[in-house]
Amino acid sequence: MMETLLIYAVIPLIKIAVVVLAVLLAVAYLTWLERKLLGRIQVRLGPMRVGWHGLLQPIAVGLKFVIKEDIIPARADRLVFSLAPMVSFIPALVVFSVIPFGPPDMLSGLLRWVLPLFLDPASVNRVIESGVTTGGYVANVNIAILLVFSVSSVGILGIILGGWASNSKYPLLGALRSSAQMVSYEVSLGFTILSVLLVAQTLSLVDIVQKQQAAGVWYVFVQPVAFVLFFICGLAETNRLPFDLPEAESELVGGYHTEYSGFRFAIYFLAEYAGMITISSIAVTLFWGGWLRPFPNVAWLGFLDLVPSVVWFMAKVFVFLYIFIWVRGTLPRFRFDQLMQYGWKIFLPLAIANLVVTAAVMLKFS
Amino acid sequence: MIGFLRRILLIDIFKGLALTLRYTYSKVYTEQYPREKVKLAERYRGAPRLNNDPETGETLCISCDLCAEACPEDLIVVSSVRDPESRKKVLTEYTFDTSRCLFCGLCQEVCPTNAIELTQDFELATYDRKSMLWNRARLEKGWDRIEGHKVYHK
Amino acid sequence: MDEPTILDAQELEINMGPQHPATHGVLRVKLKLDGERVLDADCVIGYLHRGVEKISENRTYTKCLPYYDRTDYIAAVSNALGYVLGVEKLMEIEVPERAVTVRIMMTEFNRIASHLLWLATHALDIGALTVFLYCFREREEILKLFENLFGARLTTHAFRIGGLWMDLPPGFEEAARKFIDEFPARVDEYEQLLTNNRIWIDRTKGIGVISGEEAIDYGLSGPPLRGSGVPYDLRRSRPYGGYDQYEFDVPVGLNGDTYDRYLIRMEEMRQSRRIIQQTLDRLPGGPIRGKVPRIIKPPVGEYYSGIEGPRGELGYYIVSDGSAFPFRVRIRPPTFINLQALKRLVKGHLVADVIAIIGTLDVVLGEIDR
Amino acid sequence: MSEENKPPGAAPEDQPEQKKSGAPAAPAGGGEAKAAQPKPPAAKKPPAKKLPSYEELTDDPLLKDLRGRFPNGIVSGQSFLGQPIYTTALELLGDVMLYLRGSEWAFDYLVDLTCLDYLGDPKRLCMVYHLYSHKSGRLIRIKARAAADEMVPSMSTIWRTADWLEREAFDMYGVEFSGHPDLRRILLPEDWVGYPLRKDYDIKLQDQAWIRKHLRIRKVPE
Repeated sequence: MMETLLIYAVIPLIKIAVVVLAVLLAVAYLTWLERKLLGRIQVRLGPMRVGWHGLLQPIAVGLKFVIKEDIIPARADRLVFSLAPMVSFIPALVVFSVIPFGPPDMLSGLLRWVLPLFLDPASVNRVIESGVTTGGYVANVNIAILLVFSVSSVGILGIILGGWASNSKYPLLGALRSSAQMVSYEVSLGFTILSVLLVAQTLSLVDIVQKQQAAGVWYVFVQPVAFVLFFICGLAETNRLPFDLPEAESELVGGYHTEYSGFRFAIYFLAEYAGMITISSIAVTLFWGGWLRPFPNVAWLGFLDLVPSVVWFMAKVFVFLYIFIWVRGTLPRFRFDQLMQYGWKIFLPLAIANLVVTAAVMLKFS
Repeated sequence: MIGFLRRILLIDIFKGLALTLRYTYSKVYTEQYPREKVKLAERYRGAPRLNNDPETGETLCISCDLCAEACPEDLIVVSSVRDPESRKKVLTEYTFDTSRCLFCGLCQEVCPTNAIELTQDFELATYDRKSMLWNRARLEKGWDRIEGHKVYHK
Repeated sequence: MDEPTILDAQELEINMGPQHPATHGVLRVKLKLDGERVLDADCVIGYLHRGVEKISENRTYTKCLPYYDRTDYIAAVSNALGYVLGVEKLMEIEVPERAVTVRIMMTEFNRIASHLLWLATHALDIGALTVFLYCFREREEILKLFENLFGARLTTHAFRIGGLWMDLPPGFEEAARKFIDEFPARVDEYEQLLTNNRIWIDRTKGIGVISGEEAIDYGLSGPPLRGSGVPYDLRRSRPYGGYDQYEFDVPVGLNGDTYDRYLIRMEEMRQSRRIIQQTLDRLPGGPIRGKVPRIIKPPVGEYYSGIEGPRGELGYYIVSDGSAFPFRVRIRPPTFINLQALKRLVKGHLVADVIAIIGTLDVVLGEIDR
Repeated sequence: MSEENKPPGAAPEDQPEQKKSGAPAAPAGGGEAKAAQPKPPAAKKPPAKKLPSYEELTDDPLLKDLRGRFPNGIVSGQSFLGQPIYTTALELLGDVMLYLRGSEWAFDYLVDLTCLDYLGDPKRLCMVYHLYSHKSGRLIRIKARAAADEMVPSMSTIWRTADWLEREAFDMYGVEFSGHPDLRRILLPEDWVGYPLRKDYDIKLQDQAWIRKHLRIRKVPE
């Protein structure tokens, strides 16, 4: 009984709590990183006043958001208006339930050390060998990719709902843009993921990483075109420059969140940054070997294993986030119709072609 | 063909990225203003001051009214009485309405004795309009030495 | 309804401004949209109207000057130049050679500063955040020069009738030389970020196209006119204030689109640098202020003094009735007239292009509303 | 401060006084003002320096052409500091302008359009147009006098530039333009009363009723 509770409730709940807190903290400091890095790109310093080099700035900003007045426009659809930020934010968190931060046996050492405090050795063994508890992830779902894909699409619904419920023109235009963007880029994104699936022949993210380990090569070298497309579509999915059309301050004032303030705005804000981390994590998992060290099957590089796998994962995600910010600091913004053109006329055909070629090659060698 | 390749391989976008990367790790241009004092030019036209003779401590103003004449906004009022003995004008009061000042410097330009001068103090924010009307005492003291005025840089 | 909407839906009418991040002040554009396509645009201006022309009629000729800093506050030095040249003509005042040279140098510095601000905001509107701050860095250097020479950064009150307020401060020439030595590399950097960037080209090429004839019909001047291929630059066409002695090129565009206007302004910055180089090389000594009567009372008469401001033809039509107050000072505002073409330029484009087109016209609301 | 407040108020009153003293305030003359040819103020002239003055255009091909074509239209042709000024009768202003734009003179660029107010004159408003030809590089000034209630032909069909410029002239001087497509105030609010750049509109004057209504300032300082 105790074991079952541990295996299916306590440990997963603890994991969820840890992941949620870690993600929220990461999001908070991602905003700090973005401000700092953009500052450095633009030969200025970024936040400097709250804490050492502005390290406490995210906390100050968060407090400010909570304290600020929460304004709901008089003619807005109150219910939808209040719930829309959540619709955007929760999917961004849900995705992290299936993202593998480490190998399936990542926590066994920790559990072996902690659990004997409560349990007899036999139960400890059973808990650890249940195959559910030790993984560096919340859950190993065998359709993880489908889950990621469908849940993250829900996030954009939050944007559309928020823009629509504001009953205001600029947010409405922002919402329209984002739905157009979703339609054009989700499709190409799906096809790039499909080509990875063809290579890996599994839908579980954990298995995909393990396949990469077995193959001894990260899939980015197998599927470079898919990766580039995935990255570009990922920028579009997260509404980042050069694809930040739904919010485009200089055109639509703030796009879908023009009418939002205070805490609700903060949630949108969190959702956007959580989305960045999600996309980076998926990219790392699918293409860059997840928690694996570089050259996973080169023996003499074994000393790299001294670094915990979770650190490898985070380092890779960090690189992606850095690139996200770097790109934002460099490129201008696309126009709405150009975005659609690129999406449908270039990225989608390329993604399909890539898929077809992959399929043909796989068929030939299987 | 080269153009096409440039376009496909996003060469120009990577050039831009290289530039921003280079700047990321170069020297920053920021001046941390409230923490550091800003270096202002000697000619900077900021808060007005009515100068005294450094030796005698008497005002340099000879009440000639030229500054009031020169001011486009008519914000200077010079009041004086004529000393019956020396037949000289003696300054009694001098008001300067900083709320309407253009900081054009025409007053200091016409001043024959360098009495009125626009100094390098620029932190002129106050909490009420009344305190933007400066009287003689205030003008002679100089803005940065007035009590209650917060100087933001240390 | 001018044109039927595509899906036979209702038109959307939105207010862009007066509080909008990309209208460069308090411009309000009433846009009629079909989806995101602009059917019609109507500008509402005047939010910043201070009646500078009326103020001028109630100030002496000398006292008018600080107010012109506040019309086009980005190009305060050019504004001052236009006015003092006009009054000097009316008064027949000889300006010493040194003052003339310094005036040209500072006006060209101002042109660079103004174009930098334009590029900064234009790029920011189109989403290139970083160019904004790079431009501001260089502009800051110019403003420091202004501060050293004029005593103020923005509302410079730069020139006086008959010459200058004060001579160049010590170290000024070296600082100016240092700036112009470094500047070309900086312009190259902006171009590296934008000129060949696919997104930038997509966003600006073919946007807001206006032919040369039409541009003349709309009375455009400055870069918007030259972008359409009309080589009209007052420094060349009707030289004033000693510009005929300097070598520089007047860049003109081919297509009259936003991209051409962008290229022209970039080239103008380089040309301005060239002029500054020449002024520094020949800077003569001598007095900085001519013989100016104590009270400026031009004879009865009138003079139109047009100069090439950074935004186009900036004219001062000064009418004197022989008294110490101008009878009338009419400011011919370049952006007021350029803005008129906005309605024509945005028709049929998308909302995002409206931003680019407002940016390319380089409007300054302080001048439009005066 | 009190003393310096005087000049602004005094300036508009200066105007009629100027006229009495003989110095022509309206040098370029309107309809009947042709007799009042501008005389240089000889009395005030300093001996050494020759002050600029209005000069009659004598050998000007444009003036000859215009005189030939519009015998009743051209009131005078002068120049001041080398800038030619042609004064036309208001009735023929539209025709003259159309000719200037369309003929081989090709004044295709309307540089500026503005108005002057000579208070006290029966034809108090003086329209001033600056024209430039991109072809020949000539800059000319056209003037036409109008009474306050007279309609001035709109130039907006000849140069598009004139659209807003005429709206501004209407806004500031109350000039009514006949044939203007959209004549409403441009800088001031639409329901403002009064024309601020007219000489009888004091600098401190404002539309009190408007301010009370829209800005809700109960006590407006006079």
